[in-house]
Amino acid sequence: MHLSLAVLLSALLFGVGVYGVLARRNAVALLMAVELMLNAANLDLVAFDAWFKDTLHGGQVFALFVVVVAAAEVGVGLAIVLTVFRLRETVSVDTLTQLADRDPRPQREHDAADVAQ
Amino acid sequence: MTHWAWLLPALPALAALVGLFGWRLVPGGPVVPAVVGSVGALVVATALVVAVEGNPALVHENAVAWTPTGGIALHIGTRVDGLAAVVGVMVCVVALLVQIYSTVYMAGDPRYATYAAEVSLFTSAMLLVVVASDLFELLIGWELMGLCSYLLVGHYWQTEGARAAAVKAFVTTRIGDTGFLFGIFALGVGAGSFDLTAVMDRVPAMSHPTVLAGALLLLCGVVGKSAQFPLHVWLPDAMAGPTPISALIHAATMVAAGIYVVARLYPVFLAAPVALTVLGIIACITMLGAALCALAEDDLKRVLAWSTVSQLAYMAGGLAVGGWTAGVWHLLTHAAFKALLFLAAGSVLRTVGTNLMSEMGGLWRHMPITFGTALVGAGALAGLPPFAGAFSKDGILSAAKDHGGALGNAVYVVGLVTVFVTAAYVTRLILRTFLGVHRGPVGGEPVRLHESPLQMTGPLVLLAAFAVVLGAPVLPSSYGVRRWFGVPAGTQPLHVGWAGVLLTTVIATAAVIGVVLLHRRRPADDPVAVLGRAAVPLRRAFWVDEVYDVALVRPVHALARAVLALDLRGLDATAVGTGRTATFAGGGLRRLQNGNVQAYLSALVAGVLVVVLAVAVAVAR
Amino acid sequence: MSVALPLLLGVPAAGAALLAAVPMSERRAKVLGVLASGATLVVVLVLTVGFDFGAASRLQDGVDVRWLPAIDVRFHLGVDGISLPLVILTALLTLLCAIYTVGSVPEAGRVRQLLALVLLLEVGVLGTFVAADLIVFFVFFEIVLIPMYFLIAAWGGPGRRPAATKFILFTLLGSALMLVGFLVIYAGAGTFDMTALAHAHGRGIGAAPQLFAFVLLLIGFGIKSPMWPLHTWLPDAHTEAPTVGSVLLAGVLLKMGTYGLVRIAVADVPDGARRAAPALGILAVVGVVYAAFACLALVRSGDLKRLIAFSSVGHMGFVLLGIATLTPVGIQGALIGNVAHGVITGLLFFLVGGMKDRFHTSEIEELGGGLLAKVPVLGGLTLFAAIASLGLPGLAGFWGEMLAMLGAWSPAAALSRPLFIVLMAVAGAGTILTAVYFLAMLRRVDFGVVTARWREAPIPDAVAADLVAWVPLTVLALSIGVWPRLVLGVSDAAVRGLLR
Amino acid sequence: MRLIQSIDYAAIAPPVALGLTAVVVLVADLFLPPARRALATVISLAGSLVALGFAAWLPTQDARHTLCFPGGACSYAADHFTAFFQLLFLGALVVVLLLSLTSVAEESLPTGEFHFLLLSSVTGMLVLAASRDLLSLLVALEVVSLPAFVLVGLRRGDPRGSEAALKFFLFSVVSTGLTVYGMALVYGVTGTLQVDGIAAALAPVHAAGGAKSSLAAAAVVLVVVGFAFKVSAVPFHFWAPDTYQGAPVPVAAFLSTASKAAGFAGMLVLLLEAFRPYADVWGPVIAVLAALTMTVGNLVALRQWHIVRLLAWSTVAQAGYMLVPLGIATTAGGRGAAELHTAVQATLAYLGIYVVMNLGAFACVAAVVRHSPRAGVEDFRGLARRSPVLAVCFALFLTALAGLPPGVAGLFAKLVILRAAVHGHVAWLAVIAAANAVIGLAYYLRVAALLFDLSSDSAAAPAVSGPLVARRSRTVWAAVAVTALGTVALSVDPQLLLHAASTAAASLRHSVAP
Repeated sequence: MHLSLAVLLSALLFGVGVYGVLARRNAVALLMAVELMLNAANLDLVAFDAWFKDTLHGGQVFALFVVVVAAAEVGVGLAIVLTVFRLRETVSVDTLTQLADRDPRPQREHDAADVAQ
Repeated sequence: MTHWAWLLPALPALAALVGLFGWRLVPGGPVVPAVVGSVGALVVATALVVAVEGNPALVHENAVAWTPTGGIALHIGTRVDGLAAVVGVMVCVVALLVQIYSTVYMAGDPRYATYAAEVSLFTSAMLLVVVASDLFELLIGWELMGLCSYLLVGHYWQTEGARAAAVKAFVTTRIGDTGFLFGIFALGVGAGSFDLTAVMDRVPAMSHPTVLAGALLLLCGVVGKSAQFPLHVWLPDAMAGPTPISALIHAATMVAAGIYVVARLYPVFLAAPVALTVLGIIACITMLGAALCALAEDDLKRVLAWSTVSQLAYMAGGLAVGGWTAGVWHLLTHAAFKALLFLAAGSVLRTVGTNLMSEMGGLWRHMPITFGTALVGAGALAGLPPFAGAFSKDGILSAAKDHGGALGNAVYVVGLVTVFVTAAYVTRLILRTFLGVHRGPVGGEPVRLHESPLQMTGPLVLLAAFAVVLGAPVLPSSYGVRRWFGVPAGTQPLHVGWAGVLLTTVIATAAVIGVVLLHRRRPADDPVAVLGRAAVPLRRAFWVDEVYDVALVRPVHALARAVLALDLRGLDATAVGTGRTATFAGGGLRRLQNGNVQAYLSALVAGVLVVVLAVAVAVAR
Repeated sequence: MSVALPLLLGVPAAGAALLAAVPMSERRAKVLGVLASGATLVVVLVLTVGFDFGAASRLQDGVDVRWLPAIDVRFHLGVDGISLPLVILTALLTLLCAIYTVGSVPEAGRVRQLLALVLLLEVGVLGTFVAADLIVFFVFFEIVLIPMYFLIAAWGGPGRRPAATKFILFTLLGSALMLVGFLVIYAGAGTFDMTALAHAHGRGIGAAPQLFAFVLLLIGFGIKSPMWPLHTWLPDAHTEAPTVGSVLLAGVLLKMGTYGLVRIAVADVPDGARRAAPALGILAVVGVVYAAFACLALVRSGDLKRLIAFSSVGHMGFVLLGIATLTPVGIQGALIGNVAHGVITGLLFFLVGGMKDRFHTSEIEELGGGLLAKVPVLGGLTLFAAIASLGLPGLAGFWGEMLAMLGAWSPAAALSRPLFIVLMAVAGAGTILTAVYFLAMLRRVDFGVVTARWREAPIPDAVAADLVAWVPLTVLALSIGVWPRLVLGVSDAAVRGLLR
Repeated sequence: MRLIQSIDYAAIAPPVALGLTAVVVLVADLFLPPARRALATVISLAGSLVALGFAAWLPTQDARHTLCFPGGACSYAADHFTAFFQLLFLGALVVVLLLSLTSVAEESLPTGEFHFLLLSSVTGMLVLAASRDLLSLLVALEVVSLPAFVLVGLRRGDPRGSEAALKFFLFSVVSTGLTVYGMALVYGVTGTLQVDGIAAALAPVHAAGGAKSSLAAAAVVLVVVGFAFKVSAVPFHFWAPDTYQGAPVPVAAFLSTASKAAGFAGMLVLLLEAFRPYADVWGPVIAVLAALTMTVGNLVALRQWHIVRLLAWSTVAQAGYMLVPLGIATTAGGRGAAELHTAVQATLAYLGIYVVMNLGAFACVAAVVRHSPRAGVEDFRGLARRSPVLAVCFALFLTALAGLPPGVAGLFAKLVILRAAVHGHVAWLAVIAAANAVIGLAYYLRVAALLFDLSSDSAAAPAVSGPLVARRSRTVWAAVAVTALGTVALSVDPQLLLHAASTAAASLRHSVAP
């Protein structure tokens, strides 16, 4: 298999991942899209490693680490998504806009919100 | 003695200081420093005349280093020669008489102390101009006079007229003074020194454009100070000040300073004939124009003011045609008779309580001394022998005739015409003021007419004496000139011919007789009424004020409003607007922070994409 | 190493710290304020007495210690003939402000904090004048901002907030750009040391960087000076500032700009200065005329403080014109113009402050006329100050204007003489307009009849503290006017050294 | 080929010490009664100080390198550069620990977890600064980030906290994805993961130009994204304001200082060691980013009413200033070493000063407001009346951030970056930075002026004055005091820091010297 094939495939995969990140509303789907991006990189790494016949196998090792990192990220990510779901009962990211730049609410409303908590 | 010449301006200055701040400590009040200062200055001036007597062309200069400027260093000191000494005496005499006169005239004025101190300062400033050895030193005196005239003209600052006149006087002369300052630049930089002697010595070495520029620019100041056309407008208005001040301004200080400076720096002007021609033209216009204005004026003091303008033009004309001696001589005689006339006018005004001649008349009976002395002054002004003015004026006309050429002939002819007009308005003045019946203010209460006290009549008599004595033709023409004036080289020798005097006398007498005849025909009417509608431009002073108002004052104020508007709505608004724009931009950028994480991510990816593409393209290229 | 300069900065700093940190009665605070500023003036006088006037072009009483070798900055201070007059002026005006405060406290009260800020301001200004390293200069230049901001923002008039903000933002913009200019100089010359830079006279800096640096410095110092059209912060700041704020602003703060222009811009990047001088000259003269017109409009219906603020723009225009000529004469004019403006405009602001204290307004319309009749001393001093301010020969204001124009009559060889003669003529027209508006102001405020509103009101004339604060300035305006050697003699050698 | 590496434990002592402390705290927390929770802080502080001791001791030695590959390249370098950052991280950690004691108690954050996560993240930072290959950098970056996500969302039952965490997380992982992809491409172009090796391999690529060079340039940009995200450079900054606002104040303080510094550490290693041959490419990119970052940060900060958000935008702007020196114009081929050295020195010096003053500002906020989500700027009106010392300190920090006396430290910070920019021939950037200083001052001063607004209309104290006064924690005060003293010290004599920055920059340069 020629290197360029692998690289093209990886680029495609990465593009799909990016699209997924931008297009999907579900937080979990977003996580999956990110996984696609990382795996695109992995594909590249492994392909390059093979191409270079790297004696240190830097690419392969790197790919392994990326897998670990991805796992850790997903772990933390899912935990956060879970928290969000518990508090908001939704995992749709476009509804999460409580924190945004908007004009200050009147002080009284602040207090009301505070008391309500 | 000339080492002590600095005392000449210093003594009145000290008197001014004491009079302003310390008069409460002086037994006798503010009068004492005022009079003592003037007397002291007169003593010094007399001593100076004695010191330079016999060899008046020799310059006694005493200067000390004043200040470095980064370029040409300045010196301060005195420069005394015959001219300075004689003019110094003239100034001191008039100033002293004015101070004495004022003790009565201004008695009861709540601000007398300030007034007297300002008169002292005025005297001091003029004396500084007289003896200054450095152009900037001269300028200080020059401008200080502007200030004093401002303060004194505006002495009655409760009245709108006085306030306006004061500002007008200062600003108008200041316009000329700016040119004067630049003239000093031109000459001083050209000569490499601001010392008067050095400047005059180095005139031959300077390039002609420099000398011409210097002379013309200096003329601006002269025209302003000596109230020549087109900067004459302030002088008639300056009558809003107390009358003794008018005497001071018109005779000894301020207006005299302009003529004096031309005489003092005469070598500069001689080296720039164009400047002298300009001066001559200005003199011709002013001479006749002002005399015509005087003819139609009803206000006694304004008549005198116009006459001053006209007489100063005679001096300027004399200097323009090389009649240095005649010009200076006329300066002296004029100082005597004009001070006399103003003080006499003051005496009259104080009694009748009005300035308008139409409300006077028949005063000779009640004020014999005033009338008598005024008659002397009037004779001198009209150019009738044996009074001084006749001879000095003839000196100027003779010089013009001798000078010849277009300029000389113009000055001569206009001078002769003006003699006629002068005699006419002088006659009208005497007739309307002193003769006939007393008309009194229209609808006003009758006033008790009486002669003024000795402090006022004394100076009148003394000045009348001067107005006669100074005219002795032998005095300057042969003996006196050599003895007391240092005549600059290249000037017309003074030449007073009896033929000339006869001619002017005939012309003047004709005018006198003409006006008297007119008066006889209709004693109640103003003789000028015969001119009918032709008198209107004269009464309005040829609308010069109106022209200035339309051409200068209004545009300046309009521009001022525009500038302020520009500042608020233009520059400041731009600055504030920039701030607002920043805030607004901040508001706009803020909208991007809408809370939607996918929007954020899109921006991130877009950013990366742009940068990556840009970089990749840039590198590939 | 001399202790004079550390003391010079240390005394007011200590006074400020004491006032700021230790709670005390208002009376004590006033006394302490006067003592601290008085002690500073004493230090200055000692410094002056010890100053070698024969070597005024040399930096004296220097302090030169290692500070930040990592970025080539030394703590280098010193005075010479150019800075000494300004140092004296600063110390004097601060003392007078402290004395004035004894008599009249601004409505907002809190004298202790007010005086602390005034003293802190003094530290900054004095430091700026004695700094001999660009970065030290810059630090002191910036120290001034915050105290002045709070002086305006806390003790000012009704529109104080925007005015204070405008002041500080404008000035910071200027000083930030100025810093970039310094760094451009450094990039070329390799040193921040002002003596070395002045000595090098632009050597090592290319033509383009010189011009760039000069333009940056011109903007920086021009905002401070203020130079048209960067002046728009000034009228607002002055109008709103309390009296002492206005006095210090006009009296010493503006000087920092022109001083820097002479000391750094002209001396260190002479080539850039030569190329930018025509532009500077034009802006300066436009400022003169523009300010005069603005004042002329304001005198009809406007605020007296605002009018005087605009007149400052005009006066500083002459100072800038003097600098633009790049001649010793012009720069001498700039320096004496600086001092004279500090004295005279300081006095004017004191007087207007005095009016505001008494009449609670500085609107010309509301003041009416007849000040001279109602409060003769105040009115008389106003008359004097206005006359001095319009540049009457024989008073301090004249020399700056005259020398600036004299410099323009024969500008430096590299400059276009016709242009500068035109500038001179326009500036001359400016002096006429200046006379017009000052006289119009006097006519409306000083002279005339007291309006009905004030005729019966018991308005006190100047009190002792006022006179103690005002009379020295009057005397100084007169002394410098009669004997300009007081300033010019000190700076002469230094200025010649600068332009060598 | 020996794959078993010998490890210089002295070199890695700081991260090891801190990592161990993290574990100890976590374990100890399990056994500590709730009343003794404060002990976690004590342990953490002790561990931090030990690590700090190691980090301070290391630079007195010769530079150490460990985890080396055959051929001499090493993955871990304990040189002055590393030491500079490690001291910075640990110093910041100490202040954050002081700050967090009250927060942890009042906002009922889980003590053990909080400290564990915090220490873990800092451990990652300590490694990050020392990493000299892409793999270590990536892993260290993840160790920095992953605990931070959790820290942000640690406040239980707070929807804002979890929202902040999720945004932070998503932004981070996407950035990481881009970075990893970039790293893969770099590996593809150079065939190595070692920074030295990459530099050596990139030089001929750059010289040759063409498609490969374009690819390399793109890869460089992608790699930098992950770190640009950490430093919140525009347009990678969007997460910052939302996250800071949602997070507990001490965490926001941590993110805005230590975490940002970590981003710079990685960025500097990458740009100056690995991608040095491409300096003429990334220089202009960074310059544009710097200009954008400063301007956008400052402009938006003008329109903020929430104190933490305001500070958040201010940190964005500050990041822009720190990027300025790196935007220098260098010529291709690695010339301009002196300019680069000045640039790195400037960034480091600014970073050092920034960490102190920004921590101080956050400490003041922490001392005043209880709940970060609703801390209005207005709440600070008239603070000088209630607590003059705190007001003065806050004003000091604000003026320092603005770069104005009395906060002279900030002025020096601005000075060094402008100096580097001018020195590096990007005077235009210096002018933009100068203009930005003015915009910055506008909002810093707005807050500072509020503090001293004692006018009568402000006498009506803000609604939240009750809790404001009640909240007087000794540790928070200690944090304020430490940072205030630090700011004053840096104002009077920043030489020590400038010198350290210079040495650190020199050590970085040394390792890439051509």
